[in-house]
Formats: sequence, structure tokens, C-alpha cells
Amino acid sequence: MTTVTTVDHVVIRFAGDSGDGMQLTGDRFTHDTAAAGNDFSTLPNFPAEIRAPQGTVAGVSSFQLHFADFDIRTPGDRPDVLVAMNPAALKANLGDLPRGGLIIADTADFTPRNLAKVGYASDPLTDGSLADYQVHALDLSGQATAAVASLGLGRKDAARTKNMYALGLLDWLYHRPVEGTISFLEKKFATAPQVRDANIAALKAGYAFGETTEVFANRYKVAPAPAPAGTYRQVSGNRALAYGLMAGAAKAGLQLFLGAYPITPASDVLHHLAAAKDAGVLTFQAEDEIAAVGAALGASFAGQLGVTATSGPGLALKMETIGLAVMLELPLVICDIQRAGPATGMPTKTEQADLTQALFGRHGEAPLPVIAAQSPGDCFAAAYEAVKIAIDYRTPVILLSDGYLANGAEPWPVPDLAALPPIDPAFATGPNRPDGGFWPYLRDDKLARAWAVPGTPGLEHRIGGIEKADGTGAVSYDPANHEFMVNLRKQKVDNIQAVVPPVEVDDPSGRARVLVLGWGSTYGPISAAARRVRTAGRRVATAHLRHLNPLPANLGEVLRAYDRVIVPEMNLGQLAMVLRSTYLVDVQSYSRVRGLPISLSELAADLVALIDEEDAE
Amino acid sequence: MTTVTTVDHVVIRFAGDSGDGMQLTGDRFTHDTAAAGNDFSTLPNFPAEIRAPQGTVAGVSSFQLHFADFDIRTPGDRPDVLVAMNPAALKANLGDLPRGGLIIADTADFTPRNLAKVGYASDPLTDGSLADYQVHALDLSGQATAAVASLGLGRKDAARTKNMYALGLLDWLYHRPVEGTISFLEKKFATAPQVRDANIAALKAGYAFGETTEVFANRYKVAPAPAPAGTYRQVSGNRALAYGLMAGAAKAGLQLFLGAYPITPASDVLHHLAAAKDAGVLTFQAEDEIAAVGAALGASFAGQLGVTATSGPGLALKMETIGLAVMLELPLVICDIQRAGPATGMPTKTEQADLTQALFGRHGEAPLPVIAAQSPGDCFAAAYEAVKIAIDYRTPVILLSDGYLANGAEPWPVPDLAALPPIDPAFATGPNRPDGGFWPYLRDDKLARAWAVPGTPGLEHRIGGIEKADGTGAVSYDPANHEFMVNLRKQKVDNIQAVVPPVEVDDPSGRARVLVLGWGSTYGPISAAARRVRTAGRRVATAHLRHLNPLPANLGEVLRAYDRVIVPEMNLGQLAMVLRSTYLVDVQSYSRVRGLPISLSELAADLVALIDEEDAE
Amino acid sequence: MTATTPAGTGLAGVPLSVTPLSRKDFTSDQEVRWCPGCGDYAVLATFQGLMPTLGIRRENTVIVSGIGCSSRFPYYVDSYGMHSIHGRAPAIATGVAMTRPDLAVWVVTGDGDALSIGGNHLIHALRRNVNITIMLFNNRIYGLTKGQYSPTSEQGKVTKSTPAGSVDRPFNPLSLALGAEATFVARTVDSHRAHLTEVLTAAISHRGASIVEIYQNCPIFNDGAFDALKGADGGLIPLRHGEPITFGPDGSRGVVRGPDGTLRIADVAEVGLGNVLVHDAHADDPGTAFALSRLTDTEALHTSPIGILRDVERPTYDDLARAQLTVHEDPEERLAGLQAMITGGDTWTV
Amino acid sequence: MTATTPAGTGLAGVPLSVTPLSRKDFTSDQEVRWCPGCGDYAVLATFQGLMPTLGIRRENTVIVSGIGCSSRFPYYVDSYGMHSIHGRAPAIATGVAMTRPDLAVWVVTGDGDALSIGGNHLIHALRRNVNITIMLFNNRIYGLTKGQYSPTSEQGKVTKSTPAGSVDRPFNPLSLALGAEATFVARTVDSHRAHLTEVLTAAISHRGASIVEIYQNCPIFNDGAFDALKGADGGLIPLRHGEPITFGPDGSRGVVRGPDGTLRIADVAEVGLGNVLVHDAHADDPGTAFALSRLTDTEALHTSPIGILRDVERPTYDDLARAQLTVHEDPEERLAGLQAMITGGDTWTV
Ligand SMILES: Cc1ncc(C[n+]2csc(CCOP(=O)(O)OP(=O)(O)O)c2C)c(N)n1
Ligand SMILES: Cc1ncc(C[n+]2csc(CCOP(=O)(O)OP(=O)(O)O)c2C)c(N)n1
Ligand code: SF4
Ligand code: SF4
Ligand SMILES: [Mg+2]
Ligand SMILES: [Mg+2]
Repeated sequence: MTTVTTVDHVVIRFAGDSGDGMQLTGDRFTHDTAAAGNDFSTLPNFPAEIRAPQGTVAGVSSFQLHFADFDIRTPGDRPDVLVAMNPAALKANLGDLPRGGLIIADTADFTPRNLAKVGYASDPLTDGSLADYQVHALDLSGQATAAVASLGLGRKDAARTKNMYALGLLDWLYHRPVEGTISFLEKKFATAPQVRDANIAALKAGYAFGETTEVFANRYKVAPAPAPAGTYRQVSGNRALAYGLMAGAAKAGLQLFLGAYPITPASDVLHHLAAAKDAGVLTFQAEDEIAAVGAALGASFAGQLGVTATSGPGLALKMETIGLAVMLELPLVICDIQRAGPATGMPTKTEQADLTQALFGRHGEAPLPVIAAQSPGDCFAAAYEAVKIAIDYRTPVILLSDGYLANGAEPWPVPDLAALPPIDPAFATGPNRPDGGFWPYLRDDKLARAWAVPGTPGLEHRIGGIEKADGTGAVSYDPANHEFMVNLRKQKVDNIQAVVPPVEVDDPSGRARVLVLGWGSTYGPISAAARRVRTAGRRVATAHLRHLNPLPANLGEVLRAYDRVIVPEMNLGQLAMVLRSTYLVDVQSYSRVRGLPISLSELAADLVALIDEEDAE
Repeated sequence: MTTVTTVDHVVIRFAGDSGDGMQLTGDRFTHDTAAAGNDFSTLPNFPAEIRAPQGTVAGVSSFQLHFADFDIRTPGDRPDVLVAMNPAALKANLGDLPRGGLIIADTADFTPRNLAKVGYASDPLTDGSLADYQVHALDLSGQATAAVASLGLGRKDAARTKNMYALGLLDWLYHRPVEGTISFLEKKFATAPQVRDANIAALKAGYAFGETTEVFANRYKVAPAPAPAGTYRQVSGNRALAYGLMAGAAKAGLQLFLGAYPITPASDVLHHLAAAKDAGVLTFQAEDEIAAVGAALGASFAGQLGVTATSGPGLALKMETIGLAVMLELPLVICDIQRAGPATGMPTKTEQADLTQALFGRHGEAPLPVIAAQSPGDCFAAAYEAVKIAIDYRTPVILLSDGYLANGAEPWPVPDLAALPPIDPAFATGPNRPDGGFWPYLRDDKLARAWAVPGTPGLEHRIGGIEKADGTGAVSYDPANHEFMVNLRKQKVDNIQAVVPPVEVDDPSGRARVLVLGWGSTYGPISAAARRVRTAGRRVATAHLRHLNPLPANLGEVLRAYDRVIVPEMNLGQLAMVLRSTYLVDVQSYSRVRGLPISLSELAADLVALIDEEDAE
Repeated sequence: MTATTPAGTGLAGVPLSVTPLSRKDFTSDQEVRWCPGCGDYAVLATFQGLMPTLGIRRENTVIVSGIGCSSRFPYYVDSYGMHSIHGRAPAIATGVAMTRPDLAVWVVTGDGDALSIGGNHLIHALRRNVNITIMLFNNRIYGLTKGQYSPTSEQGKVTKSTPAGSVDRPFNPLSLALGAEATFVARTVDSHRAHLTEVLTAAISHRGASIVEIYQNCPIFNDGAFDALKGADGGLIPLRHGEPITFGPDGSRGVVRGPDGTLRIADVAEVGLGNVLVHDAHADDPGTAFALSRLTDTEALHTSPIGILRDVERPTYDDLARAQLTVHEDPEERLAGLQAMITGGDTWTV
Repeated sequence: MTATTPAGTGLAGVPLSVTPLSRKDFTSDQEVRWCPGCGDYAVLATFQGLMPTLGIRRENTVIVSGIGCSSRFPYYVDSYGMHSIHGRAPAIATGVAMTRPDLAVWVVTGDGDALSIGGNHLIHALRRNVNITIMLFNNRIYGLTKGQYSPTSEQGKVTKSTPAGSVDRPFNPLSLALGAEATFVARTVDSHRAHLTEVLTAAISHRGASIVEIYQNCPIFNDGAFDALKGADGGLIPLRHGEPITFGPDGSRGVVRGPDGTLRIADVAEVGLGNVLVHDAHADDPGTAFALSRLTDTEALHTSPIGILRDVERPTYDDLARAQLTVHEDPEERLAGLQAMITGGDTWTV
């Protein structure tokens, strides 16, 4: 009999060749996990090539999923379970598996040729080299092929169902319901009934294999995670971001116009919005990034919500136009889904090294608000806030996400649109001067300027990139006016601090001496590491920034309250630099630039060491 | 009889309509002044329009010249003498003239219509409103026309010689020799003898007018300025910069290739180099800034010296390609002649607000050296150093100048090319691996990589923008390698500190408590202001940075040695931000963003106040 | 509902003015700041004269320009306008046109702005057939930056950036436009007011991207570049749909097609009027329009066709893109639809 | 002095190899990483086969690419190469070609790389006639970013970024090139090794900018885009200079010029071989080449001419630019000249 063990959390990594469907498998397991009520977090990892040569390490595609009965923050550093569909997948991922970890390997692909291709002299599944692990070497391909034999598929197509077979097996192992995946397959392959049936059959066969054989002595249960009541769905960062933009535009009553040029890992923002034609979203695949942001700015000038989405190289190209938007003082949202740089860098890998570009990458004094999302689901709220600030303050806003957030997924309480704060474009509709004239650069008390939209009679005016006279917006080369305007534009952005909530410190002990401050996607690793540090009996405080410009009003005070401030970033210390300069506090950068999320266990260990050192002083 | 007064310095401003030839007049007076052996500094000031409407304030073009019997640092804040060729010129410039100042006005243009055009209800030359000044209202146009009457020019052409007439008068007034200008006119109008003769006649007539009439009771002498022995010429910043680039390429034995797209105030770099075909310089007017820097990078890849020159908006466009150059580790010099921003801003005005763009304006971690020129003549040395660093370290270098340096001129000791430090491209010529192979990313002890040029047999290799494996330069997605390379690229740039001279403090008293630190073109105002502050009996120390990245090794120590550090910049405190962050020193930004050089008298006054405050503490 | 011009035309969807407008209504309070004698003045005056004749509301006119002397144009027209950045006006105008079918969208650009830095946006706007009208002021020089050669300058041009003469062959802007699938391609001259009016009116009336090259004299940096064309020997070849293409004194010269398909100029008396090519601006195939574009010298200009080379109907990018959308006029309905979309089909409830 | 190919040809100035080279010499040690079945493999193999036949030194070959699947090409060829950034390869190659007449400079680019983001650099490189050879891998899709439509995708294309179908008309890359004054314009197909070899050899032998559009199948995102062309009904129209343009079974179909100057396809039997257009690749006027380019469908591909549409001689930008220079071979002399220049004529001595 199989025993059932209850565990609080599990990390599974599915790994196989690019063609093995690992992303789909992982994604479905995530859905099945969501249905089981666990909290979860995912980390897809694809090769840079579309189809790297089969069977090579470079061609391995993997998907890691962390799920638990409590709220978790990261997809996990190291898997408990590795599903390896071929020797390359084993080779590429074994190093991450702790001793004692579970390996489920598809033996079908462990042929001498394939082993040789990745440099295995002998078969690790049989040569004893995996003695420290729990290895289940199963002919998943063969079993899947057998299971769908009756359906009349060709050999190749039949073998392709092995991923669903593996999924079925894992679903059984962790008590996941399979109904969701069945109905997913029914929809996906509606027009190819044979393929549909084969995949469903393989899924069920995998499940049944676990149930009926006694290959697995243990089966696991992970109880549902407590979560606030509500309706949840799974969401990836790019999808949530697209939804946030749509929600912002809808609440403002503006059309959403996305100008974009495809680039990894931002392309999905374009894809999601291009699929939202029912919601009136207009997308424009431009000839390049400059045209993309240009058209978005044109849409904003025309009185709609112009948005563009890109990654680092594209952001570099857009900067001149963003500078124009600063001068025009028009709403514009620029989403930068960061990837590892510089130059082409590692396009499929994550990084946070565009922060200084976002803050300072324009010529002249061209300040603008910068905000960052901290988790896949949080991309919604961050995008919504970006839209609101852009419209309220008539300013371009840079919204930072990254490759990890973009492709990662987590459970997401579906927001109630009605409950979101209202956004009012407050268009100028009539004269704003005592003499009946209209000055486009007259301002409200926030310093936001009047926004009159083409088609409004009597408010005709011209704007442009040459320095403008205060108030009238006419061309001006007056030295004093220029200085005034440079300062005024900065002041307007600084004024946004009024709507930036104070940074909140999480310090359960109330007596921590070390503060760990993060921004963006380091939220997960930092909060998870802090939990581990506290479990290890140390005191640590954490805080996280959504707003990188302007910074929260209380931040200086917060930083000064600690003996030591550590800033983990996936860059060489970009936020740290800003904080040091702004507050003259000796914050320390904790820099990890590996194209991967910061490792929570490494961070936790480092924090423990550091806290002990601090306490010893 | 005219008395001759000896003065130590004079500031003259020539002002007139765009069509009045004020730039030429100023330029020639500068030459005549150089010939007289004075030190000098100039500030041209043109309207943004090619030909703004005649007779309007917007259409006034002016040229200010400061000359002295000692070494001076700025073109002067306020003129002692204003030459006003029309009412608009008087209107636009009178505010800068201190009470008691000398006005020489051409009455010919002070017609009721022209007066009305600029809002003069009555003629200021006659209505007594200029009582506080020494006014010489002369019919310069009429006198010039009369002087050339015999030469048979049309009325209009004859009147056009008024600027030479004015020049002759001023040459007389300040004892300048006119021979240089005569031979200049002979060359310039060689093909138009009538025009040549008329201009020469007008020049001589102006001189004679001063000599023979008794209109001017005083005539002035400014003794030659002591200067180190040597051969001097007058040079503007853009010309010196072009020469520095040429010198660097020549000493390195490489062809100089400039890829550029015209933009104010950088276009003259293209013009000067395009005129240097005799010296083998290849210039390429590209379709845009991206192609300009791309072609320059191609030239560097091909083993020559690729250079590009632009201003802020163009720099923004080039950033993606510069990031590629960081990854390729190829020499490349990017000259940014800064102008007032953001966006189109005020193209003909100066500013220093591209510093943070230069330092941080790329995606990913893409560090590169940034250096700045401090005076027109110094553009030569700065450019030469940029070339040397680019080649020695295989790195793109950003060289910052600005509109003030670009167009300003000063006496310049012509450098002896033989005496400049050698530059060795040190191309790889053979294998660099024990196995006879060649790795393009093997490094020397400075961390500069091997540079093998197409055409070299056996060293064939491919480079690109994807992250490279250490040593081999092959494509690598390895997390640890990425982190290693990100740090290594930074380390390589940091290593340049080894050749950055320590910053030198100028503190004659040795006991100053306040340090004024500048960079770039603030050198002039800062050192001049310090002189004035010291003359006023206060102690002040000054220091100036050529290297903005990496900073000099001793800078932190220097900053900490003072109670107060003031950083004057023509931006909102960009260097100040970097210093605060790097050294955690509470440096204070002194920010003036007016499109003009910082006013030395304002700065001096502010410094005196501040030093007194500091001393009172 | 407000009145608009008929469907299918360039201004369909743009509301008509209820009161007649005059040139003065299109004159802004800004002082015009071109050099004396600049060809831009004539174009501006013509434009301000023709706008009222279109019947559309002034406030529904948008002019987007790049950077260059000519790009100051919007400041002088009392409509909505944007003086943007160098080369990007067609991209910005695309965003305006896509989101606002009720606007008449003009682009003002120069030979450097449109063909040098902005070349890519120009060809893509033409290819997509976005409903915008592009006025390309071609003075064959960079005016604003004080006289460097441009991609339309003749080979051998001596300028500050090419003191030994330029070495590259210029673009023929209309050949380029035709190669880029343009649906409306025309040329006119700054000083020919009636012709300019006619061509610009046709251009704005065309639904889709229209490009009008305007020969514009720059007296400061390239004076007389078009003088040889305007001279009495009649180097301008006026094109009129359906009419034989003749020009010169008494229409004595004409365009004929050679047996190899190329077009050349002949003496009408010699070849006979019947053999002169009859202009078909509406030919679906751009081949003849292309051949006509080649009658322009690339070097010093002596002959050049003016008028509408090509004017064909094709659905516009913006109309087609909008047609794919469901736009919810009712905000409540819109929010409800969006709520359903973000909720999705795969939820669970805690 | 080393031997080079004759003056005036594309490779003039490039030193010849003293020992014969083989395909292996042009094969790098990098593992090729395209998808199984990708058309890029065939082009690479052909390229590696033809390079040794050119006789030039391997080390004097430079390949510059942009970004895209095809742009990985340089990694696989054992020569000097640069995998640069998206769209900029023609600009970078211009710098290489201008400074180094002793190099054979190839550009590898895709339909997105060359025609979307890189369109401006492409048309300017063609206009200038820089001595580079551009291989444009046209798979009518964005491969590397996983399947968005490109500027050469047919209208109505359903992709991730156009789920309701694209609405813009594609570029005809060869029409665009001709509109941009290109001097060498050709097309070939990934799988036709002999044709590919012939066309690429002609392209690199042309002095000036050569553009070769290569129809390239992307089995992953746009499989079979060129199948209809390759089929037995013979949709490919091979062009050979001096020969009548026929194609199809037994050359039964041919290209004839209509009275309106346009080209159309006719039954040779019907019109007579004598009336079939004889191809003249060297015609100075690009009109007929343009007309030939229009025989390519813009939507689903059925017919398309392959071969060299245009190949005319014109001085190259880089040759002309270099001819303006005085290059001082002797470093001392060079420094002395420079010293004189920076000293200038207007000095004073203290
Ligand atoms: C990004 C950028 N690059 C360069 C410039 C400088 N610039 C302004 S206008 C111009 C060219 C003007 O020529 P054209 O478009 O022909 O207009 P014209 O002045 O002749 O009307 C240039 C190079 C700029 N403003 N921005
Ligand atoms: C500046 C920039 N923008 C976008 C991208 C993303 N990108 C890489 S390749 C590519 C298009 C590839 O299409 P194509 O040129 O047709 O090449 P293919 O992959 O089809 O061979 C895009 C959009 C990028 N790398 N850099
Ligand atoms: S420079 Fe030429 S184009 Fe510019 S305003 Fe003057 S005349 Fe007109
Ligand atoms: S995605 Fe298409 S073009 Fe790219 S490598 Fe694969 S098959 Fe080739
Ligand atoms: Mg022009
Ligand atoms: Mg492609």
C-alpha cells in the first residue's frame, strides 16, 4: 500500500527537451495545483533558441513550481522532485537537486547515443551514480504510447503524449484533480479529436499508473493554503500587467492604445492586449521601438491612453521620445520588462539592471516617476497605479517588471474593478484664462497641466519639444524661464510623493537591527528569506519599494532607524546608489547578477551570518 | 587729445541683427586681440532661428569677448562695452550692462519703425533714458557707406560693411592691430574684389575715425598677458576636439573614422573633420545617429578608430549601440556636445545635464569611462585622452563637452604632437593560447581583451551582443559566467583609475574650509570666482574633475578634508548625486540651469556669503 | 450626429464646421520665424487658404511635424499641433490617426526629417496606408542645422559636411514612396499656389497615406535649387489624370513610352499627340507611376513631373484595425466585460 | 603586393588566398542551433560551399548580422564576424566597408531585422551603393521572438500579435530596394542550391550594395510559406540576362509587356516566344526591374521571379569617399602634416 504523507510545501521541476512540452506540463500542473487550493509560485526557464538541437543541454526547457499550504513567496531555489524527460534534462538540472531528492526519469530517451551527446559515459540511471537520490526510472514514453495505441495515432504523435502521462502521474502523486486539465485539453484540441483523446488518455493513464502499481511507496498531500476569501485565478506577470493597463484605461474612460515592437520577455504584453479586441483595445505592432512609443504618444496627444511595452534594448531606443513626453507633459505608460543585459545579453533571463536607465537615461533634466511590480499578480496593481499617476500628473511613467515576474505565475485574487480608485482624465473643456483664452501649461495644485484634446473647440494649441514658457507653453529661450521650468518639472514629479504611501517595515520582533530593503521582484526571495531567518531565531526587518521615484516620504527616517541596511538587487547596486545619495546612509548592496531570481536560501544564510556579525559587535 | 588709459581687462559685447555679421566681427576682434598678446575668452550667442525676423529681439545675435593682461577663465558675465547695431540689440543687451558702461550704437537703424518694433516709445539714444551710461550714438552705417562710396557697390552692399567699420573703430579704441583682419578679408573675398576692397576700406575708415575725430576722449591699452613661452593660436572647443581626435588616431597609427549626424552644437566637429581629408580622415554623414555610431563601431571592429559626435538627443538614440560596444569591448569614442534639454530644449544654449545619461543611460550593467573637457583649448587634451583610454582598454568612452566650450574660443598653446604620450593599439597578431588557438576575450593585466583585426590570418573569430563566456568569448547563458562577466566589465573600467591622475586642490591659503568642486566647462567660472573670493579676503579651495568615471582615487579623501563641499553644475546636481553616493559626503549642489555659463560674479558673491556663514559657525 | 464628408474619402468621419471659416481662423498668434524669402511662407499661406475650403472644423485638424525649419509649421496654424522630434512625426501621427478617426491629420516634414532620420517611419506609414497626409518640404538641404547636404541633394554637393562634394546618389522621394506601396503620391512647388492648393486638397481627400513632395526654395543654404525647373523652357511636367502628358511652350513636348517600356521626353510635333502617354493616376499597378517618377533628374534639376502620380483606393490600416474592435460606448458595460475577461474561466473560490 | 580580383568587381582589393580553401575552412566549431528543418541550414551550407570558390582569403571575409534566427549565421562561419543588434547591420557594415577595402563584407539579416526595425539603414545603404552584399532571409515571420507577423507577412496573417489577422499590406522587398536606387537586386530560394550559389556569387562580385532576398522556410512558425511557389505548376520565374523570361512546364508560360507598359504572364504558345520579354539585368533605367518585382504576389505566394532583377554599375560610396582622401602611409609624414594643420596659419609666439 502507498502511504500518504502530508507535507507543507513541495518544489517540482519538470525538465525535458524544448520539444517535450515541459512548459505546458508545468502550466497545467500549476492549474491543477491552483484547483487544489495551494499557494504557489512558478519559474519557467526556456533556452534562448527556438529549438536548440535536440538532446543537448542547451536545448533543455524546464518549469519549476513551488506549492504549499501556506503563503509562499518564491518558486523555490532547489527542487524536491526532478522530472527528467531525457539525459540532457538530468544533466542540466541534477546539480540543483539536493541529495535525497526524488528523480522521475523517462528511460525511453536514455539511449547510448543520447547519453553520449551530453557526455555521459554510462547510464546514470543504472550505473549507481545516483545512489544518493530516490530514482524512479520509468519508460514514460513507452507507457504513454501503449496507452494511446488504440487511438490510431502515428508513433511519433503517440510518443508526444508522454508529457501528459507524466503530468497524470504527478497529479496522482500529489493528489491534484485532473478535471481542469481534461477540459483544457478538450478545448485546446477541439479541432483535432484524435490528438485530444490521446492526450486525455495519456493523462488518465499516468494517473492510473500511480494508483494501480506500487512503484511509489509514498504519496503526498499538501493541504490548501489559507487565503483571504475571494475568487482566485492563476496569473502570470505579463497577463496581470496587461489587465492592469486595461483596467486603468477603462476606469479613466479612455481607449487603451498599445504601441509595441516584439521583444523577449515583453512580447506577451502585446499578445495579451492584441487578444483583447473585444474590450476595445487597439494594438499597433510598430516597425521599431521608436515608432511604438511615438504612436503611443500620439494616442495620448489625441486624448487616449498611450502605452508601450518593451525590454531594456527597446527602452534605450525609446528614451528620446520619452524625453519629449516629459516636455509635452502628456500621460504615457512605458513598461520595461527587464532582462539580463547589457546589449542583447541573455534575453530569456531575468535581471533588474535597467533601474538607473529608467531614472537617468534621458538627456537634459527629464525626471519622471518610476514604479515597480513585486510579484506576478502585483503587476496588475502596479500597472493600474502607473496609469493613474500618468493621467493625474500628465507625465510619462516607467513601470518596471522583469522576466521572472513576466513568465512566473501565482494565485491571484481577482480584483473588483468597481472598487479600484477612480481615474479622471479631467480634460480641459473651456478657457482657463480670465480673458477667455486657453493656456495649455496652466497647472492645478498638483502642478499637472491642462490637457485639452483635439476636437475641443476654442482650445486649439500647439505643443512641442522646445522649452516652453511657463503658462502659455509658447516657445521660450529665456534663461530664467528655462531654469524655472526645469525646476517645475522636477517639482511636479516630486509632488507625487503626496500619493506614495509610506514604506512599511515588517519587523515582527520590533527590535531588529538589520533592515533588508528591496524593490521589484526581489520581494519574493527577501520575504521568504526573512521568514527563514526569523525561524532561525534571528531578528530582521524587511521593507519593499513600489515607488523608485519619487521615494516614499518616510524612507530616510526608516533607513536611519537601523544599524545596517542591506539592499538585495539583481544588478550591481543601482537602488543602493540612489539611496546612498539621497539619504547619505551607508546602505550595503547585496548584488546577485546571474539571470536568475536571488536564491532565498543563499540570501537567508548570508543574512543570518550578517546579523550574527552585527549582534556580535 | 585722447588720453590713453591702461586697464587690465575689458569685456566687449557686439550685438546686432542676425544679418549684421556680429559673429564675424567678434571673431575678427578676437583674432586681433590674440595678435595683441592678451589672454581672452569668448561667448558667441545666436538666435535659434536661421534668420529670425529682422529687427526683433529674438533675432539678435551677439558675441562677447573678454580680454586681459592676465590669464582669464571666462568670457565675463557683464560687458564693459556694448556695441549695438540696432534698437533690438540695445533692448536685448542693455540689462547686462552695468551702469557707467560704454554704449556704441549705430543710429542708422534707430528709426521710429525699428524702435516701435521692439517696444521703444521714444528713442533711448536721445530721450535721456541712457543717462547712466556713456553713450556714443554714431551713424556707423552712414559713415561706412560714405567710406566705400567710391568703390561702386550698391547701397545695400555698401551698408553691409558697417560691421567692419565698427570693428576698425574698436580696434583703434583698444589698440588692436588690423593687419590680420585685412589679410583675412583679402583671402575671404579673393573672388569678389569689390566686396573685399569695400570691407577693407570700411575697416580702415573706422580706425581712422577714432584716430582723427575727438569723439572718444579715452583710448585704452591692455598689456599682453604673461603666458608660458610657445606658439599660440586661437581655438574653439569643437575645433580643438576634432584636432585631439585626429592626434589620437595619428599617434595610434589608425585611420580616424567619424560617423555623425548633424546636430547643434556638435555639427562643427563633423565639419572640421570633413575638412581634414588631406589628413586621411574619413567622415560619414549618416542617415541618423544610430547609423552614425553603428558605422563607427564597424570601423573599430575593422581595426580603425571609430568616433561619433552628437548632442543629448543623439546620445539617447545611440545608447543601444554603445551598450553593444560595451559588450564587444572595442574602442569607440562618443563625443557629446551638451545643449540645454530635455527634448529639443534650447539647442543653441549650453548645459551639463547629460552627465547621468552618459553614466547610466544604458540598459543592463554597461559601465564605461566618462571624461569631460574644461575649456575650449582643453577639448584637445580631453579628446586625446579619450582616444587613448578607448584603445588601451578596448572600451567605448564618452567625452563630454558643451555648447559653451564648443563655440567659445581662447588662446591655445599649439601642442607638440611628438611630445604626446604614445598610443599603441597592440593588435593581436598570433595565437594567444598554449594550444595555438586564439581567444578574443583573453585579457592583459589591465583586463583589456585581445583585439584581432579582420585580415589577420588564423585569428578569425566572431563577437556579438549575447553574453560571452570568459576567455573564449563564445555565447554563454551560464549564470555564474554572467555574474563573473558583469563584474569583470565593471572592474576593467574601474581599473582605469590607475591612469587617472589624483585630483589636485588649489588652495593658496592651505587653510580653506570650503571646497568648490566642478567638472567640465564650469572650470572657468569656478576658478575665476575663486580668484575673486580670495581677492575679497576669503579662503576657498577649488578642484576640478576631468574624469567622471572612474573618479580619481584620492577624491574621497579630498572631499572629507573640507567642512563644506560645493558642486556648481549647469544641471540639477548630477555630479553631486554621484559624489554623495560614492563617498557619503554631504556635498551641496549649486545648480544653475539657464542655458548660460554660470555667472562668475553671482558664484563669487554666493561663495563669499557661504564662507562667511561657515566661518561664523 | 454631426455632419461629415462622404464615407471613403480622407475626411470621412471628420465633423464639418457649422459656420464657414476663413484663412484668419487658421492663423495663429505666433510670429512667423522663417528667413526672408523662404519657400515655407508660400506653402503656409496656401495651406491657410485651403483649410477653410475643406469645410471641416478647425478644432478637428491636427498637424504633427518633426524637426527642421519646415517643421515649425504647426506653430503658425491655429489648430491642434505638435512640433515633435526629428524624424518621428509619421509614427506619432499614426497614433493620432488610429485612435481618432474624427481628426484630419497632417504631417509636416523636411527632406532630412522624412528621408534621412525618419526614413523608416515614412515607408512604413506609406506601406500601412494610415490615413494621414504628409507634406514633405524638399529644399534638398538641411536648413535648420545650417546647411549640410541631405539625402535629396545632388551628387557632388559642396556643403560644410561635404567640402569636397557629396558622393552619394540622392533618393528620388517619389520612387521610394512607390517602392513602399504608397497609394497617393504627388509633387508640387512652393510658389505655384493654385497647383499646391489642388494637390494638397486631393491629398487630404484621399483616404489613406498621401505623400506630397513640395519643392521648396531655401534662399539661405540652397538658393535657386529649383530655378531651372521653373524657367521658361518649362521643365515642370504637369500631370493630369486622363490627359496626355505634355509640357513646355505650347505643350510642345510630351512623354512617350518607348518599346522597352521606359518613358522618355519627345517633341510632340515629331511623335504626334496621339502617341503621347495619357496619364492614369488611378492605375492599380504602380509601374507607370514609377516610370514617371524616374523622369525627375537626380542631379541638378531640369525636368520633373508635378501633380498626382498615383492615387488608388485601398483600405486603410486604421480603418481595418478599428473594424476589428468592439468598442463599448457604455462605461458600465465596458467595465463588466473587462471584469469578466480578467476573471477568466479558470477560477477558484476561497 | 598581394593578388586581388580585378578592379571594378566587388572583390577587387580583397587579397586572394595562396592556398585553395575548402568548405571545411569556412565551418566554425560552433554547434548550429536552428530548429530541425529550418531553411537557414541550406543557405549556410551553400554559403560555406561557395566561399572557397571565390578564391579570396578566409581572414578577409567579414559577416555582420543583426538579430533574429538567421542572424546567428556568422557564428557558424569560420571568418571574422559580428552578431550585432537588431536592424543595424547595414550601418555597421558600412563602417567596415568604408575603412577596409581589402575585406569582403557580407550582411546577414531577416525580414524583421532588415525591413522592420532596420528599414532605414537598408534603404540608405542601397542608395549610397556601399560595397556590401546583403543576404535577406525572408521567412515572412519573426522567428526568434516566436512568431509575430513581419512586414513581409501576407495581409490577414494570424499570429500571436495579430490574432484577428494582420491588416497591413506587406512590403515587396525588391520594389522597395529598387525605389531606393539599389544597383544590384536579386532573389533566390533557400532550397535551390545551384541558384543560390549563382546569385550570391554574382552579388558579391558586384561592386556596390547588393541585396539578395532569400525565400527561407520557417517550419516552426510559418511552415510552407513558399510551397506553392516551389510546386510543379512552376510559380518561380527564373530570370537570366539576355534570355526571354519563360517558366512553368517546358517554359510554356512567359512574361510579356502589355501596351500600357505593365508586365503580365501569358501562355507562350498563345503570344509567341518572340513577344516574350527578354530580360535585361543591366538596363540603366530601373523601370522594367520594378515591373518585374511587381510580378510577386504580396499575399499568398504563387508566382515570383527569381534571379538577378537588376545589376548595373555605379561608383560606390566607399570608393568615392576614399578617393577624396590623402592617406599618408609614412607615420612621420602623417604627424608632420597634422602638426602643420593644427598649428594653422594664424599663430603668435610668446
Ligand atoms: C535626434 C536629432 N538629431 C539631429 C537633430 C538636428 N537637426 C534638426 S533639423 C535637422 C535636419 C533639417 O533638415 P530638413 O529635415 O531637410 O528640414 P529643413 O530645415 O531643411 O526644413 C537636423 C539634422 C535633431 N534635432 N534631433
Ligand atoms: C531593439 C530590439 N528590439 C527587438 C528585439 C527582439 N527581436 C529579436 S529578433 C526580432 C525579429 C526577428 O525576425 P526576423 O528579422 O525576420 O528574423 P528571423 O528570426 O525570422 O530569422 C525581434 C523583434 C531585439 N532583439 N532588439
Ligand atoms: S534656412 Fe532655408 S529653409 Fe530654413 S527658414 Fe531659412 S530659408 Fe527657409
Ligand atoms: S524559428 Fe523558424 S526561422 Fe527560427 S530557427 Fe526555427 S525554423 Fe528557423
Ligand atoms: Mg531640408
Ligand atoms: Mg523572419
